[in-house]
Amino acid sequence: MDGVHDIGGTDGLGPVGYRPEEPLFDNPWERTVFAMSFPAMASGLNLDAFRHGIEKMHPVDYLSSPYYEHWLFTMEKGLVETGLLTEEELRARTQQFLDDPSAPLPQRSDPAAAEAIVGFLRSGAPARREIDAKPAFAPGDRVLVRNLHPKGHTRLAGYLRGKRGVIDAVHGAFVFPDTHAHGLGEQPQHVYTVRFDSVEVWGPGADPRTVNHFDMWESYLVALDGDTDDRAALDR
Amino acid sequence: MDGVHDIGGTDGLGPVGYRPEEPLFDNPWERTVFAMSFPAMASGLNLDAFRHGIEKMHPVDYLSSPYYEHWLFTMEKGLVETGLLTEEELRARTQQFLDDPSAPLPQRSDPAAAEAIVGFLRSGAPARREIDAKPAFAPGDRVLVRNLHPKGHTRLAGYLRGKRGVIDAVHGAFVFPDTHAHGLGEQPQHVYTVRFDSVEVWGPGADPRTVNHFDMWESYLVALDGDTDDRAALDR
Amino acid sequence: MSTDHVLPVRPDYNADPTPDPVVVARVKALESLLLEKGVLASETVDRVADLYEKEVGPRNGARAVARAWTDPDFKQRLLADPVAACAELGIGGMQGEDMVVVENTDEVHNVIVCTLCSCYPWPVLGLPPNWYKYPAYRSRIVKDPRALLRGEFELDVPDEKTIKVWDSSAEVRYWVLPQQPPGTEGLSEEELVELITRDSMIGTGLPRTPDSPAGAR
Amino acid sequence: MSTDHVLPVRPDYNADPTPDPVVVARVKALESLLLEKGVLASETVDRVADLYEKEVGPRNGARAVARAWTDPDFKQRLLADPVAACAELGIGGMQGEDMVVVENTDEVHNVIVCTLCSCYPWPVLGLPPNWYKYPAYRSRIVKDPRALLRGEFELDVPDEKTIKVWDSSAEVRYWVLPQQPPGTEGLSEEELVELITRDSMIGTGLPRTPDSPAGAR
Repeated sequence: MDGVHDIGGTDGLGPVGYRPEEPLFDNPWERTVFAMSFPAMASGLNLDAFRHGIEKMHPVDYLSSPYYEHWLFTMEKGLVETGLLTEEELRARTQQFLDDPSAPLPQRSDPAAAEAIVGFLRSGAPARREIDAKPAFAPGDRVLVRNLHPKGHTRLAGYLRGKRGVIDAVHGAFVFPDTHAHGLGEQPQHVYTVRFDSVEVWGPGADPRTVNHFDMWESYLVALDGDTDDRAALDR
Repeated sequence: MDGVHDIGGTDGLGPVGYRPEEPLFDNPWERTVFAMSFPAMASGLNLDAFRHGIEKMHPVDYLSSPYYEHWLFTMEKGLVETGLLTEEELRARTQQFLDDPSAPLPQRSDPAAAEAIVGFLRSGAPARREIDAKPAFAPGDRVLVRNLHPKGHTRLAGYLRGKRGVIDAVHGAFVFPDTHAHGLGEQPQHVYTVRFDSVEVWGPGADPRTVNHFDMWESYLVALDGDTDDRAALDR
Repeated sequence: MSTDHVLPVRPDYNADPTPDPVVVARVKALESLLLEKGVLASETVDRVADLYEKEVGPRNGARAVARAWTDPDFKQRLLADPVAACAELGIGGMQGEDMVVVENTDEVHNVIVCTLCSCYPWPVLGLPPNWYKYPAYRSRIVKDPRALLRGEFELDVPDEKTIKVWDSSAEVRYWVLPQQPPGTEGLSEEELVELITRDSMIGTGLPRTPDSPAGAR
Repeated sequence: MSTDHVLPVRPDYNADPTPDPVVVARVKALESLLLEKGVLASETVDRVADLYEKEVGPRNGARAVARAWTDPDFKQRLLADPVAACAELGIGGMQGEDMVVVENTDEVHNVIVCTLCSCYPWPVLGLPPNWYKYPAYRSRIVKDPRALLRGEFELDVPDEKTIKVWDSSAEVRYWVLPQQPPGTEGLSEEELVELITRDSMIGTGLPRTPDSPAGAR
């Protein structure tokens, strides 16, 4: 989807707000949301669906709420979609804690389960897959990014659609988020780093000594053979 | 600037909120803001600068505030820039009306001035200009929209940059907003309606029986001669 | 797929409009300063607002459409030079200095938008409704107009019919000449005016028929 | 031209963080339901948070960089296969399953971002700072990195130097091998670790020198 989360190149968002020192979590609730996300995902909400859930926040909420509220939002919606929770349960329970903020949490001690999550974080969860297909592109190949506007999840940023680049690196195959986020399978594809001239991306006023790099799944790209090139017209 | 005001094609903004019956102004303050804008502009804030001022709202404010708050914002900022007001005056006066919401407004009766504004609204303020240059394009010409990302005001929407279209109509020359908004003169250019195939604009999933039309100043466009066309690769 | 939960209307102008006191104070501050500096006269707000509240509105466009339906020569003039044709009816002014009228046919449905701000042909349609000015309509009508018209405007444009979207990005103002509803051929110009809705000239609706409910779009 | 008035930081995480009571209640509701349904254990929140609060952070990346500065063979391995090289130091895990280390040189300055969300190499840098995750940095660093680094990070990358921006859009995590500051050649690996800041591995800063103030980025 062409959401505001796809923010690369948007002007007018104000200062970055660099803070020289900051705690890892500004509030205890953020710490809880971060940590809960791993068991929540292990219960059946995959990372791509988790990311897509955040993209479905209203743009005003997306741009104005604290970061971990995004994670809370996608867990609430996602775990209702997986069937683990119901909206009604969440609503009723939230009201209960609003009415009595100091109500105790249920106790469910299971140190081994906690340790298993930590082990999972230490070892990681690779999205790399072995596939039979050979990569379609090699370093140095010229490519054009397809003008795709899927209604669902995609990792193809708007600022690069329709732009010409060069294959910078070939990474092997990875789970394809555009299907995986929607329960349509992993359908792994080769992933490439593509490099882009800044003027190609941002037009004639761009700083010529900057280079944009972006990782692309194979189906985001088409080959450019170099013979025909009407977009050279753009450079005139 | 590539602001969120340039909203064509953005997903996730929710329902349109159609209201079968609505008053022209939901609140008296909106009525005042609307009406004040004409004398405010007549005092030296041109329409293009007025529009650009709205684009400089923070995206969260732009997307969440009532429409006429946009007009209020751009008048406050713009009339400080033209030198008519100072920020300090506005701040102090606002505080005064916050402290005493029923404080009376100054009286300055001038029925002729009010009538002059109404006359101005009845007759209009054309942005059309006569220029010597002949139009570079004629109906049926194929054109490519330049990939321009000016830092300031522009009327070239993001969803059409880099896209191929066909000249649909030639309108004559009009004041160029990209310069006029910034006090760089009217610099009038020919304006064209360009039509775009929806698949060219929105990619392979688009409704093939829709056509996008958009009015373009001449410097937004380059000619396509039809011989070389590497973007045909996009259609494969 | 991407909207399977219900998003709120933003800004929610359907809700009880309780003015923000800070905004109200800012407006009074600006108004009082403009009065003091001689830019604004005390009569201006009411005179200007009256113009659009009482005089300039979609009835102007409806008059032009009804005339076009009943007078083929006027229709030709309206399509060829809308500014001059409207002037014949005493219609014109700010935000209508340059206009183009796009005609609905059996093959083509037209709809207008301003994705960059809120451009609209004031002299013929008055001031735009809120939904026309807010982000949701502007974002969606240029990308998937058929689905939006079906989903939110109860307007079914058949798949075979081409939808032309006119994004008013320069100073040309577009509006739609709708098709005359079948069965209304015998009506007078005055009767036809009553059938021509604002939405039918935006392209988000069709004219009423004599047996439509009064509130129909 | 387009930012000549001061915009607020949004979200304003610099302001006194007073938690929204509704959000706090929503978190407790979710936590309590996950506990009841056997998805969450009471110990999990503290154990998981502890891992990133006490163990996994930018000191890991600093250890790898200091090793690379002092051991040319390790540097080659780090650039050729960062996952394996980091494993030598006991560093690895979630969000670092596939990594690429990009080396700063006299000709090239590298900087990382995730425009679509907040991807970041957790095993070497820990969890990302707020500014890295919020829209302003993500929107600007891909478009005009030199001006942003100068304007908001006090980092002047000379005009002649190429800036390479790495937008982590897939599951490959990028991080920067900064250049060793001149005059630090005689320092030990342990002393060098103290100079290597988080920002120098993001590309929004440079390593400290022995005489930088302690709080330098």
